[in-house]
Amino acid sequence: MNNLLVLPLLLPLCTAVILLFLKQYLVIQRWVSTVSVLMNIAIAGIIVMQVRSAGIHVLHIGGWMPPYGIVFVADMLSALLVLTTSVVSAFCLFFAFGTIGVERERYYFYPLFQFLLVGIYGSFLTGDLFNLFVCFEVMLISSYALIVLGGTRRQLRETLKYMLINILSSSLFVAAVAYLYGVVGTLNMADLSLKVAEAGQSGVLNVIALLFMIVFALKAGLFLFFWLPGSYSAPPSAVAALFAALLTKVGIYALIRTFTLIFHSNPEVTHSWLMGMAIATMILGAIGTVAYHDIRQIINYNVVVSVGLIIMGLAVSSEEGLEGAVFYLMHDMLAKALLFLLGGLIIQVAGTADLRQMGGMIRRYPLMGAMVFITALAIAGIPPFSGFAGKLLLIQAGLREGYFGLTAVALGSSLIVLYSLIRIFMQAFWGEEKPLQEQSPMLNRKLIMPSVGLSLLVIGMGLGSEAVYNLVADAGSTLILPMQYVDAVLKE
Amino acid sequence: METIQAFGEHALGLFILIGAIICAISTFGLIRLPDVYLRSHAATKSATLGVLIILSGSFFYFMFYLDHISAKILLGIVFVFLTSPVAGHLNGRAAYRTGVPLWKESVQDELKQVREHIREDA
Amino acid sequence: MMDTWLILSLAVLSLSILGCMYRLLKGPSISDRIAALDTIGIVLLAMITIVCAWLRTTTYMDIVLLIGILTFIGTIAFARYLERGEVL
Amino acid sequence: MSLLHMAILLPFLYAAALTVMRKPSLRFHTGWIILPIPVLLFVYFISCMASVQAGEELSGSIPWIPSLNIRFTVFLDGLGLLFSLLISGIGSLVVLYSIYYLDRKKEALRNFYVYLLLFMGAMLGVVLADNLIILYGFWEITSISSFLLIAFWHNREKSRYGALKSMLITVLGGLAMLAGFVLFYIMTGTFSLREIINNAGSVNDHTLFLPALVLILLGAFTKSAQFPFHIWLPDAMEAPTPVSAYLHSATMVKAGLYLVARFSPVFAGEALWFWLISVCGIVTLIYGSFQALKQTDLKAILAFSTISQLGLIMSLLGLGSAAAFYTDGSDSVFYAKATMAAIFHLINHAVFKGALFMVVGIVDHETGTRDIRKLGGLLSIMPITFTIAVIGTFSMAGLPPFNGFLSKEMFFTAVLGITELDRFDSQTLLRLFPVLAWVASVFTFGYSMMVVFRTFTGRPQFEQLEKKPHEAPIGLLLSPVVLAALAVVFGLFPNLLSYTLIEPAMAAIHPALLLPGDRFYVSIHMWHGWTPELFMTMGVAVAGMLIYKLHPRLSVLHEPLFRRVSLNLTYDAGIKLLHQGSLRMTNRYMTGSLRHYVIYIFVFLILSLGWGLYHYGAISVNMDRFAPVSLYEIVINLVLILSVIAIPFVNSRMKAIILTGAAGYMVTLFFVIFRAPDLALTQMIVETVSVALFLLCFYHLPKLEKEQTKPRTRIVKLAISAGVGVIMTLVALSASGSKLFESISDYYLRNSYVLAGGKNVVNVILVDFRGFDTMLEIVVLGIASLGVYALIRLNLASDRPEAVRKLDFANRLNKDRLPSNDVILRTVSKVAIFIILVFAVYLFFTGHHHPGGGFIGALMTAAALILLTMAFGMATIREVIPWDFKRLTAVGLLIAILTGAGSFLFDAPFLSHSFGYFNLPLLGKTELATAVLFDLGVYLTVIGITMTIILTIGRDK
Amino acid sequence: MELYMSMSVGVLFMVGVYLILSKSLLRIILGTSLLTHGVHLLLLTMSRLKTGAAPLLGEGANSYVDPLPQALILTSIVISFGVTSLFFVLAYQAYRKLGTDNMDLLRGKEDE
Amino acid sequence: MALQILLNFILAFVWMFLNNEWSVVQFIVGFLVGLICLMLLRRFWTYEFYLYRVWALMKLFLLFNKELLHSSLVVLKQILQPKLAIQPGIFAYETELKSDWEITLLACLICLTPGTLTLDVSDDNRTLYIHAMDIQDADLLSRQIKCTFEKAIMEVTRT
Repeated sequence: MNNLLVLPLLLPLCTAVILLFLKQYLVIQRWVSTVSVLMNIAIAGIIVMQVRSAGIHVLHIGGWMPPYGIVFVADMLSALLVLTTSVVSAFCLFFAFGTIGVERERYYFYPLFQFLLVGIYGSFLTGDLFNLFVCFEVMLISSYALIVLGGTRRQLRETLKYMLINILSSSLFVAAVAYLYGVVGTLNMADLSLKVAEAGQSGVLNVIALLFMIVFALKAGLFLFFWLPGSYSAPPSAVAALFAALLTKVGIYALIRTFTLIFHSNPEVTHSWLMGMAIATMILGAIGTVAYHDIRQIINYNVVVSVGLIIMGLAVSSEEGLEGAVFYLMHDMLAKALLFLLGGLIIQVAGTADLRQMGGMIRRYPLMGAMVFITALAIAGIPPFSGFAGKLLLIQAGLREGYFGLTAVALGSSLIVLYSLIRIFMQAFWGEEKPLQEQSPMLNRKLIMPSVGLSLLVIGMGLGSEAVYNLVADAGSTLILPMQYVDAVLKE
Repeated sequence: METIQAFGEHALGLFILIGAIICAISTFGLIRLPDVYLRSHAATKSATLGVLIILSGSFFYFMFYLDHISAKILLGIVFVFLTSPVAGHLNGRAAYRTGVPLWKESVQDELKQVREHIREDA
Repeated sequence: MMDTWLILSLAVLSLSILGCMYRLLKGPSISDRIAALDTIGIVLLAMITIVCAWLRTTTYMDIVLLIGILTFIGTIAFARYLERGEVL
Repeated sequence: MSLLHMAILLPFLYAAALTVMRKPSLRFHTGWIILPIPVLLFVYFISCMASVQAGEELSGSIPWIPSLNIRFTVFLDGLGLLFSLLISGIGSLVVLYSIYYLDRKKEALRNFYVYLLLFMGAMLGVVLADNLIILYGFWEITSISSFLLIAFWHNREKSRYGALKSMLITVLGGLAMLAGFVLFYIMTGTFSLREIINNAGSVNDHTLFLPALVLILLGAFTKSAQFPFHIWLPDAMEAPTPVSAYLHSATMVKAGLYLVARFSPVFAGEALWFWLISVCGIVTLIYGSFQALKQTDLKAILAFSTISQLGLIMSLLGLGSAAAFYTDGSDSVFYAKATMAAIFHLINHAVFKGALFMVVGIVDHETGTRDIRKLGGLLSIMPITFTIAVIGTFSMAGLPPFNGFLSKEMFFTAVLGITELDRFDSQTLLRLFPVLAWVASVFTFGYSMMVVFRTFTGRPQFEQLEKKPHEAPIGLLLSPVVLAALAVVFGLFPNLLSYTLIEPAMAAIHPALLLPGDRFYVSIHMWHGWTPELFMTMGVAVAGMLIYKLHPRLSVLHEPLFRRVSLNLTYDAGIKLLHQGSLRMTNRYMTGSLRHYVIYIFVFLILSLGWGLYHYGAISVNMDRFAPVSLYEIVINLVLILSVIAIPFVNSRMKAIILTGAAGYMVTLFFVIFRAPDLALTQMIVETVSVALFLLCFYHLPKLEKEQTKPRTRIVKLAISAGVGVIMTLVALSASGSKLFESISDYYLRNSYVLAGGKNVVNVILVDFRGFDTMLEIVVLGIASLGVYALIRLNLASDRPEAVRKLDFANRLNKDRLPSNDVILRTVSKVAIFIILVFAVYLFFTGHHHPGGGFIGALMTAAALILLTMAFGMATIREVIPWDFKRLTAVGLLIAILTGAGSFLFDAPFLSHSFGYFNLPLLGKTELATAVLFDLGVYLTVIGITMTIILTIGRDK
Repeated sequence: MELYMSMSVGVLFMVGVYLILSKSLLRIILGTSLLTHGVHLLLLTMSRLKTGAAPLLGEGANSYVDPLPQALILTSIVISFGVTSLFFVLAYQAYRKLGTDNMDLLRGKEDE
Repeated sequence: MALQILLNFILAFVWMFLNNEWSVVQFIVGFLVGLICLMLLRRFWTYEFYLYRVWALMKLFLLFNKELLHSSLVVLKQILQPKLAIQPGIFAYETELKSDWEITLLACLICLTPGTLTLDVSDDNRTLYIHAMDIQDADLLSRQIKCTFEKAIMEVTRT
């Protein structure tokens, strides 16, 4: 019993509700939100430390023993993701202060923001399959509201698609839960793991596993990512950053969780399918990154590529691969948030998202240019930035297990990713100043500081890879041996 | 006593069945009658009658054979009484106002003139 | 014994729902459909009552009342919408 | 942290300091602050010379990611020292040169020096690193800093082009190299270079060995601009000349050579290694020298010259690796001389090419052009420059007494020697080496002459120049003078280098040839007697002069080698293809059309699940335990199916919505049949409220029009939807046919009254066993209501197109908006509302034991309020209930959360409920459960939400 | 019964998908609601049908049907109610602003 | 009238008070006692004893049931006849009823009786427009309604 586990979710929930009462008091809203996200970082930190020292933590919500009640479980993977989420969300929030605009603030931006976090934390922490669905829904519905908040035409149009696709995938999710419940009659993930293993994951269970794969692939943007580029380019950049950093990651987390804990005994599903999808995702994503001149599109497809890369680790599913996936996942949350914040800043100062109409911004915004450059390197996995260790682990795993084609695609996609991001840098920051840029406003500190903070984190995470890796290694060793998780949850 | 009980059951069953049949007939009316107003007669009222019979049959069945006085059925009856005419009325009016024509063999339409009159005033 | 009667009634009622369905699909006017839907609701109410009697339980009695209320509200909403193009 | 670490990190730290520092003043040149760094480093490395010569290895290690065997380990041996001296030495000269070359007022000097320092540090890192990953990291940083430096004048399109090209190619190589390194790690379990070298030979039979070899060579070749990866180097000449001199001739491009040399101990003896390197090198040599002849831009000539010289050194390294084929000492040493030549020429090339670049820089600086067609006759004006140029070019051409002569002789020796190699059957191929080498040398001679004589002699044509030429200032001349002097000194006294640098470097490349304590004997002489090499050189001079003289008339030299196909064109076309092809391809499937996306998803679903069903033989319909069917159920089924199937065919939205409503009713009926009273209640009420909402929103939606679709589309749609239906059915049947375990629900049935005090198990599950779901579920609703509110109220851009106004539904529909008398509705509603309200409260309270509960109760309450609104209008409800329903939502949520969090006080898990039986006045024995409080929260929230949504929409007119 | 229910579920899915593949937003919305119905019936079908009385302990029956799927369906109904209402309003607002309900015209390539 | 009912309730409570026993049985007994008292002193009130109204209501209810049954059968017969021998139409019906309650009641009763359907009410609440299934003689129908329902309603509502 450890009520600490529910706090990451409860705190934003309470905050959101309190913010509802403070509709007109924007300044107070900001302060309350700030305090809340900072507290959440602290809580997440404590959880990580506790998991590190005492292993997997379990909370039986309502005091009901699993598999009958809902449990919250924090193994290292969950704890790390919660920590990263709390950090990223804080920066996105700070960025939102400067960019989101009074109108959106007045129409419940901050409560919706906190609600989104509720869903995300819940998804990371829950140990119950149906509760995962519910948490997904909390997350999704807040994302719908956030994506459309403001109601511009582009937002409306893209939200329609985003929402419909997600409604579909939610329906399929419930259908998958239904099938699984029909066969094994339980919902607790640890219990499911036991029972699926006992049944030998044969016959219809594999089909159900495939259905789960489709559902989560849709959420994660793995292969079925069609909805992603459009919808992530609709909302304001603080929201887009939050989405890019967190939403697809929840899908990835769910894939990792399901396929390491529940359906891990049939490599035909876990390896072949996931690998094929990962390869396709990386290739299509990489192609997408160079196809457009719209900054938003470029960075959106970058999200897609990284999804493929992370799932590569899951597909290889050796301990090294999983470690790589987790490491890269954490890095990607930070780096994608940073990338989107910077993208937002560029668009804001350039007055356009079209790269062809930008140029010469390095003269006025050298710091921003440097950060874009560093981000590009970090995302491409150039040492000593944060992306490197994860990518190295993934490549090692791929090569060690003999998946040469997969690894080649991963490396190739890194190159293309680097190219696409450097292209942003070159076209926006180098060259002659375009008329649009000559009158662009100076950035105040409020806008630039969140990006600076995230950049420092990206560098710090790279330099401090050892410390991060130690935690990630814990996560990897738990993932590769699902019995640890099962024992921790089901022990009396 | 037993025979009375058995007879009672049969009677109630028959009663309910009659209700059901009335419902069915009125549905038949719903299919057969030529315009919306006439169908409305069948739908809103005959069906109501059938349902009332069924409900009261069930009520008595519960009362006599299961020793349960179901206030909810009573309440249900009251509510159906209360609401179904209103529903019929509003639906008919809506039909009329959206210009659903009367059956061609209708003989009289006093509302039409009035409404035209009002329209001219307005 | 009673059950025979009840199931017979259920069958008859389900047939009458089928009839309503015909009207529902055929129309021709929207009011026809609304009326049909209303009738379906009422028949449903009757059916559930019979199911209650058949299963010898009062569990579903709430539903009876609820359907009564809701078909009423639904029909009103439809009718008002039809008449004015708005509900509230 | 050793001094070596300091040496590597010093430039980085300095660069960081420079970035953070306030803008340096314009009064003196920033370069003066930078200059001490390379000088200091040079001095340090010189001081290390003695110990390296003595065979000691300086090393140090800092853990970076020790768990992954990544340590920042550095060591200094002969090879490393040689490169370090080059880097720091030439670095010093280049910085000095740049101080005079770059204008302190016009240029962004700070950026320049930051990049340069980055490069310097990274380059030192490359050559000193022991850990392969560290090496890789620095390797990439050199690529990146080179990118930044090439595009230093980023306003120029060509600079950016060249920068990007160089980065793409070198990073590509770097990634390949990384893969190779990782393969090594997999084979050996270590990233340490020295460990790998010490265990050389242990993994030669590993299947990954050759792939690793190829991948690492890919890295080396791209970096060293070997054919066909050389294309980036000529474009990189857009960089400021100091950069070209430093990066693109003296140091960075040599990193590939370093890598090859470094890995020689591991790979030498592998035939593939020998062939790849030597052939690639010799091809590059001849190709580069030939291309150089065709250039008219001085810098381009030097660029191709660099390519060819790099090829020369590369091939020498390859030839040197032949030594490993022999175990016999004398044979080995014979071939190892090629390695010696490679090292020597590497130094020489750095010296003379550095000087030549600086000369070209001076010419460019003073005349404003580098085009040899415009230049000529500068001899009289720039005598010192001319002298340097002569020394440089003659050295390059291989004329005595300059250092280039010596290394060229050694090169000839090596290529002649290789013909005697008898390990392969391809003697003819080996015989080609001397021929190619000679031809390439002729070309080299030719362009060397062009560089110096076209520029400095001949008819002056100053009128074509942008500026009036002068002799360069002394500062600009200082560095090239030093280099030219070195060229002479090394030519005359080559043995200055033999023991200090070449021999330790050879020891590093060929450790296997040495016994412990042994050393190579390196002696270089100008005069060997009348050897074949000397005759070859003479031949070169004669033929070269001929080419130089005939140059203007040889048309083959003025036209592109191949008009249609060239590597550059391939690159450009590749990039173009990348962009256009990707755009076309991406646009092809990313149509933005929702329908397409949905089709993708479902096709994937059908294929994967269908495959799964087929492949795993999962279709097993086992109907033994299925529930019995009775007739009326089939009829209901039929009704459901009918109403559902009819929906696509209708052409009015009312029909469609009514049919959907009917389907909903049927679902409700199923819930009743399957003993789920709560579900039936909820479904019914949700259905109704949804319909109401639908109607509210219909206000604006246009009429349903018949879908104008082609028959083919329709068939596709039909096929996909049928596929989904069939698959879902099959999976459902298989799943319900193969129940493997008993469900956990028995527990709930047994315990819900005992442990949770409720008789309605479903409700108890909802508010207690799985209360958390419920809490989040009302959160979902709350968010939805906020979303609806914001969506309707917040319109940042009020852009409502004209078209909609015309379509305004109400006007179309209701032609006569006559007042209507709602007396009947109102009067009945007065009663009905209260009945409904009481019923709602009843449902709420009874929920724990009977069907009902907070959610249903709340929706009923909302239904009553909706009825009120419909009958009496919006104004009435605002008067009657003057609350803000959003607040009500918040209050409800707060109650639910606090109920859950209340368990914190008792140190119980979140959402723990308790219940007890109390004797209350009037009510008697009553059960009080916190779950009811929780349910109250649900109740309030749901009322708030429903009313918020409905009123928000309703008011939006 | 499971057989027939599964078939009904299949039909619900089929028509739902068919509608979602339409151009008109309205049909799409209807399609999603059918899909939701299908999912709920599926969930119900997946527990054994008609194995006992409704899970109300006050009734004193010998056996009860599986209550857990019912609870899940309830949650799911409520959630999809929330989502659907937001979707309705979104559609409504989108139509007002974008002037069309034809999803084929809302691809979003031409402007911005 | 409302005062009478309220008083009756109060009396029932007083009865329970006196007996100091709070149960349904006592309440009913008290209510009856109060009712009897009220009935005995009914002339004391300026207006009628409310039980008469209740009685009138009952009569209305019975009348209605009779009409419902009767006309339902008529409609059913019409439906089941092989050939539709009806002449439907809309006629205006002037009512003397005034208050909302009365009119609503009347309209509902008309609606509930098969064969007739209140289509609309004029704004001044005076005229009901009724759709009838068989309208051979509109006046006859009007008179029927007037004699049956309207009279019965008046008996309930008017003193």
